[in-house]
Amino acid sequence: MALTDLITAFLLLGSLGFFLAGTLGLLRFPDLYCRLHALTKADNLGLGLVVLALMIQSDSWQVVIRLLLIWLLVLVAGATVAHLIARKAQQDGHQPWRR
Amino acid sequence: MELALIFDLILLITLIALAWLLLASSDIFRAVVLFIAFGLLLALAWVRLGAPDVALAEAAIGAGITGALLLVGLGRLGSAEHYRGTRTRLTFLQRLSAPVLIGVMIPSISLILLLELSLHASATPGQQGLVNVLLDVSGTNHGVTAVLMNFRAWDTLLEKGVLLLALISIWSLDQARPLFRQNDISPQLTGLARLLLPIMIIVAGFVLWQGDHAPGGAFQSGAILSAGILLAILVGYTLPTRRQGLSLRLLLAVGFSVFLLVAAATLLSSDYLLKYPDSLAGSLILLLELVATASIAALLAAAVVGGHPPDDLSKPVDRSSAVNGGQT
Amino acid sequence: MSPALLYTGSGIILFSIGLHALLVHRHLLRKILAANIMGSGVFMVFIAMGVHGDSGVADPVPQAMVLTGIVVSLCFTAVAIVLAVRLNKLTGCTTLAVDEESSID
Amino acid sequence: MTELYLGLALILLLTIAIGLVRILRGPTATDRMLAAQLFGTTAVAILLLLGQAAGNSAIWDVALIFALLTAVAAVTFVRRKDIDSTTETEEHDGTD
Amino acid sequence: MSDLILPAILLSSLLPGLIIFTLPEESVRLRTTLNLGGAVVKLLLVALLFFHVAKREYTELRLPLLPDMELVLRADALSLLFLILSAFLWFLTTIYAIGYLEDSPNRSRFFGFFSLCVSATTGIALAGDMVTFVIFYEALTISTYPLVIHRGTPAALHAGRIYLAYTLGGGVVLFIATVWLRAIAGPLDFSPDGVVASLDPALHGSLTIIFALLILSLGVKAALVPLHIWLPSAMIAPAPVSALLHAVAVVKAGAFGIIRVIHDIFGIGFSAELNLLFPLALMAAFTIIYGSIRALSQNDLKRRLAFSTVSQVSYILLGVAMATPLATIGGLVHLVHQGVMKITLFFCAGNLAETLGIHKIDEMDGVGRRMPWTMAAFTVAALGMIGLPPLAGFISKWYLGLGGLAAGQPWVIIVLIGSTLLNASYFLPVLHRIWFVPSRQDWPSSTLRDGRETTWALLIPPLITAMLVVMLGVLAHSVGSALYWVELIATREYGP
Amino acid sequence: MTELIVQQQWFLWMTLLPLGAAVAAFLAPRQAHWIGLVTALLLPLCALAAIAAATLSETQTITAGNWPTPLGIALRSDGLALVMLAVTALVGFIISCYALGYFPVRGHHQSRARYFWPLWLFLWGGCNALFISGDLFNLYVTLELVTLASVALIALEGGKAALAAALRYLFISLLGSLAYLLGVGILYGTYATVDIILLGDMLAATRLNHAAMSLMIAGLVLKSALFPLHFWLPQAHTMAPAPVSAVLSALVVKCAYVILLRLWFEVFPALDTIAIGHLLGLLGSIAIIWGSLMALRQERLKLLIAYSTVAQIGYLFLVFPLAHTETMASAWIGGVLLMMAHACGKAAMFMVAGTIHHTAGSDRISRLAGAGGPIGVLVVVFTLAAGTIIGLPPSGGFFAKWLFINAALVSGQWWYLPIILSGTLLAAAYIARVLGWAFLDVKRSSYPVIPWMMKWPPLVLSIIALLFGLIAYEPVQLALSGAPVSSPVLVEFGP
Repeated sequence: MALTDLITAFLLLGSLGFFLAGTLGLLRFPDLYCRLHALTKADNLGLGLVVLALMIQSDSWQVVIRLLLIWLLVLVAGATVAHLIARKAQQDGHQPWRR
Repeated sequence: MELALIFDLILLITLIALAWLLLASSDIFRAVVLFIAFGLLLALAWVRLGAPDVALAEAAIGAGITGALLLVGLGRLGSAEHYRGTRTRLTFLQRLSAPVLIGVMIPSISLILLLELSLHASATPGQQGLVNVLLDVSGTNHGVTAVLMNFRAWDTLLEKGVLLLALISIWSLDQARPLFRQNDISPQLTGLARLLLPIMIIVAGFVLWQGDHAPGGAFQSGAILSAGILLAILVGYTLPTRRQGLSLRLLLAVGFSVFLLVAAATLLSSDYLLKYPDSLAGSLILLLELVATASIAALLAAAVVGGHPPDDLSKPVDRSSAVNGGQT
Repeated sequence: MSPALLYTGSGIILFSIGLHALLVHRHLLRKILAANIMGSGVFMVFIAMGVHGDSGVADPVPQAMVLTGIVVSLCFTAVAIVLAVRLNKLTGCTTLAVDEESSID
Repeated sequence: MTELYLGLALILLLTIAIGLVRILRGPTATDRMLAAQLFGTTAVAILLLLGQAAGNSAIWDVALIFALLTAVAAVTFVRRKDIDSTTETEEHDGTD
Repeated sequence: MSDLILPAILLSSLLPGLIIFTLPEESVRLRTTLNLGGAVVKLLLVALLFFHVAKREYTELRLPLLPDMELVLRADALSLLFLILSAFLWFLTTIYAIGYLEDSPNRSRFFGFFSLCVSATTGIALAGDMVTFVIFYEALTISTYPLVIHRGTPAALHAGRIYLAYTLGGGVVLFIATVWLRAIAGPLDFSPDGVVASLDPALHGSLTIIFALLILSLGVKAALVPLHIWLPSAMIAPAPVSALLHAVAVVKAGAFGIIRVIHDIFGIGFSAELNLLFPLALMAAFTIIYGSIRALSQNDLKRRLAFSTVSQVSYILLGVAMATPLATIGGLVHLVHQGVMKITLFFCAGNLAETLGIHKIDEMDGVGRRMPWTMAAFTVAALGMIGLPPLAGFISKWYLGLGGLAAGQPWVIIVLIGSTLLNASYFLPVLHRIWFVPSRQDWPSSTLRDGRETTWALLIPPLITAMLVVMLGVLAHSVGSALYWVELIATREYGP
Repeated sequence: MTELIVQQQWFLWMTLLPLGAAVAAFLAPRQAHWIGLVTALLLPLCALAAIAAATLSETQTITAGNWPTPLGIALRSDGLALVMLAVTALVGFIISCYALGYFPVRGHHQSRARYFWPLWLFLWGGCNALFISGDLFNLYVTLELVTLASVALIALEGGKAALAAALRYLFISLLGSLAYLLGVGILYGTYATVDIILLGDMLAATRLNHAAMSLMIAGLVLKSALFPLHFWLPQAHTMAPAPVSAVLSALVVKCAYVILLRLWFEVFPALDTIAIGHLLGLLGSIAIIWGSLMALRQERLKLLIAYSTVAQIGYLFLVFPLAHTETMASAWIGGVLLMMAHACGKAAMFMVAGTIHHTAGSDRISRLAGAGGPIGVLVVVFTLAAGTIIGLPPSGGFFAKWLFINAALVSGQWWYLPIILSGTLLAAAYIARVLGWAFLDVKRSSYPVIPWMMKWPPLVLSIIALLFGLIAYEPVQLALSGAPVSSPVLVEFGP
């Protein structure tokens, strides 16, 4: 196995961790805001690692740009949507969870 | 390929479970969200089946248009989770539910068993070969596009007709109403739109261009564009609303019209419907795809808006409130 | 058990789940969803039965047909939703249980 | 490597399947929408992996479109009119 | 000779009818012109056709309907007999109806259907094969129904339902029988020898059933007992309609159909060979007696006449069923004679109802003095019905009797005598009332300027037909009479 | 001249023309009615030209783009397609004229008018495209085009009942077409073609093919509203505006049926269809009786007519059990003839009902009581048109029934006789009921003036309907050209 492959595998495993954490957060966190938090962070980082892993594998700049574009899009959209959702939740009168 | 098979298996089980759950769900909003998820997974299924064209379309529709359509519809239906006055007694059909289920499932299962038996017996080569042979003269380099825009262009023409017809139907039913609350558009949202819109346009162009030699094409591209238009409407961009009469209708109809004109021209010149001259095939297909993209984008967005634009012919109802929704 | 068969079978199951729901449920939006799922099932059968061998490349003809079919079913969905909204505006119901007798005279 | 990609895709798919519980449970519409949003991201990842495994860049286009468009549904959700906020807090549990 | 004369005869009443439908109620003159014009044109065309057929120049028109089926219009001697009768009596009835319905509503509708009805009758007369016959036969059913319910009273609607149920039921059976026969025997062109005689003997069973079905279904319109119920109840219709139903169109269509089936589809010889005719003769005889007996007890004039029709029409069938030349002559000539006599009676009954409001027989006391001309015509026709020499009815009965003897069925004579006695006993009391019982009522005096008993339009037609009753009897043996013509037919049918 | 006629593919123009006109009517709503009328005038001419061209040349099948058939879409101008094109052109023309009167260009209903024309032209183009299609998938697309236009047209009235009917119709047809499409998918998966002729040659009697056939037939049966799947039809056909009711009953129902005919006789002849045939025959028989009985019970004229459509659809389905080897031609032609006759008759009836509704203010049958004057004439027109429904000579319905009975007798299925006959009697009964009310002697006040466009077109059509049998020879001969049946129509059977 080449070094790139090793790095890729490593990155992918890392991303898996983030995704699992995100899902766990989605399921286990007590309220909307927490879930939102867990989710966006975990997800976008997870995806970022996947993108990174694939970028290493790629052999052309085009592919790299494409991958980056996808990641950036998800990042921006995800962040904004998370923000909007949170705001909407607030408007709708959801109280943040307190212990 | 064991892993792939397990992937398929889990994907399909999830899909089926999702379908069942969403249809059985008592909360209609939940059903809609589940349906959006269903669309996501379905796109994965298309990918797995080696049909990226379909996956692209499913992604564009499922993630964008259908979701918007259903959410807007749900919003307009009001707090639609309640069956008014019908909760008290089961209807005839509901009582029939179990027998119906059995009646549906048994034939289906036997059909699957039949497939099991026969698929092994007869494996036809499909038309892959024929399409590949004829690809050179089709004016495009991608099989699906060749089938859509040339070999079976008649279907596509009629399909464009269905699209336009759907819009006319929608317009005949209702007047457009605003899609959203008039108030507060957050700067983040506007920023998002500012960022996404140009990308959407570029991606749409890219998908359209790519359709010539790889998965992509007019419909997918148009769907992306329409999502862009929707986004623009949602963040409160008021596109020219006053003068939308003829120009809007022209935009909506241009895809189908040009297709019809090409059909008529080919019929006049060659006696065969939609037989493009060899030298012109490529450019004709490009032309058709371009206008189709424009129309599809407008049509899908208008379909989500739902309703005809306010105009002088119809009764002067809530013109003011229709401004932001009555356009595309 | 080949993947093609797996998908074909799932397509048929999706079709029948949708069919069942379309018949049994009364909420209009749910009926619309059911019809969409039925359609997805049909399209899946189309594509999956067009996969021959393990080349992973599907026959372009059914793909094109399915694209056409998707557009058509999208059109129906859009019209159905607008119809449902209109009906809801007039009756306040989200079902088809409009009294048959209360027809216009 | 292909196995790795596929394996990861498989696990991501499983996380989606498990994450469905959140859509089912809710409790609010916002929660559900949020979960759907997450699925979008996960699906993008899966698509990227599948595309890499199959060596088919067309699949990445699907991912690209997902990335672009999942936001639209969410924005529609946030911006749409008429939704009764009371219904969102209502708990409809279980399937019937 | 042009082939177009046959469709022209049909269209001469069909086109005016269709146009009349669309006319507004007020355009009386145009409607009358169309009505009379059509009737006159038809008479002229029929006369033209008559001379051709008399010279044995048959004309035929074939119009393909389906790949293996044709509409055949043909004029032979028998069709001309019926054609002349219907064309002539239509002419008179039209005049009468114009007078009768002077001020009533919905005249456009009435005359429209009236014309359709006559067109259908003409079609029946001209039908050259069984398919064509069935087509016009059913068309007749439907075009007479609106006439029966024309008055729109609940009673009329009720009668209409009965009428429709019977005739359409019969029509449906006729339809099946014809399709069946067509499937077995192929094209069913009317020919003097019949078309089914040459078929495989194994089919004789089916043929017997088909024959029975045909006779039964046609017997509905011909009012064979027990299929006659509709006829008396249909008396609710306006008098011109009754006249037309009874004398020309409906009952005659049934009788004419039976003649066609026996003579031109099965062939007389073959029918006799299958022993199909004797039951028919028995049925006819029974109907003759039964109708007369029922007529005795009717107080409503039109109902009495209706039962008389039930009885009289079966004379025709009796004659045909006897299957001898003389009996056939008797039957066929009665087709004409009964028509002329019965239409006279109905015209007169209509005059009584329209002018004096008389519907019942016991209101007729002394009415002869108030309406002498009408009642004279009535008397002539009634006596003709009884069979008083030398009136038309006598001729029919005479030949029937002779035919019965020739067929070796002397019981027919008894039937005839019995029927004659019954005829006499239900007509003579009426005549007695008319002329010899003093009037008990104050009739409304004539509103007409010259003190006529009623309008010309109502008076002329019965007078003409009454005259005909006399002439058909007295001049029976002269060239051009009905008897002469019928003898011609019989000779052609049975050979010289 | 002859060359001009032969060289043009008129039957293809007949699909492009209305579709183009639909777009034009959409683009120029103020001129929509003129566009509609001109198209309606041109289409019958095109139909004549198409027929002339077909009789002059042999080629009946071309493919779109001239691509070879497994790939290209076969478009056919065979007999069935041509007669359906022609009947649609005729009925469509009359309905268009009527619609001009029904949807006034000015007044408060004008927005309905402006959407009626594009929708109706779309529907017309869809029907035409459907009739000429020789490709199972293309048939699906055309069918959906027709369905969607129908849905919108039903909803055009805008009331809640109309909307509910439209929505129900939409779901039903969606269900039907998806079932059909699933069958198509299975066939394509097995044979890699959706061309009718190729499939007809290749199809073997496997169980999978039977399953596909059942699915397709079930879907189409649903769309053509055979008992007990007819429940959506009366409401849908009644709630629509009168010209739309006419279109739906006369043409739209026939679309699915035409596909069924093509499937049964051209795609599946190799399959074992006896049991399904008997099932369809049984359902058809029940439909005849049930539909007629329901029609007899209706209080409203349009509902009565709609239920009569249910019954007439029942007759159409008798074709399948009756089409044995020797009676195939008889049954097939009977079906085609009945389709044509019913199209004319039913369209006229619905138009008259619409005019009566307009004039009397209601289509309750009891409102017809004593209907003299203008309504009296309308009732007469109604009766003339109904002649073909009852099966009175010389209407087309009469000869269709003749052929059915002939087929039943020859194939030894005598039990269809009482069905056909009682259907006839019941039809007469419900028509007579209408007539009875109209003849009822009650004095009525005066009625508003009837626009002449609402009076004359139905009259013309009803006369055509009544006399259709007399002119049926040419259409039937035409239908036989290239038909899947060829034996003599009226076979004679021995002992």
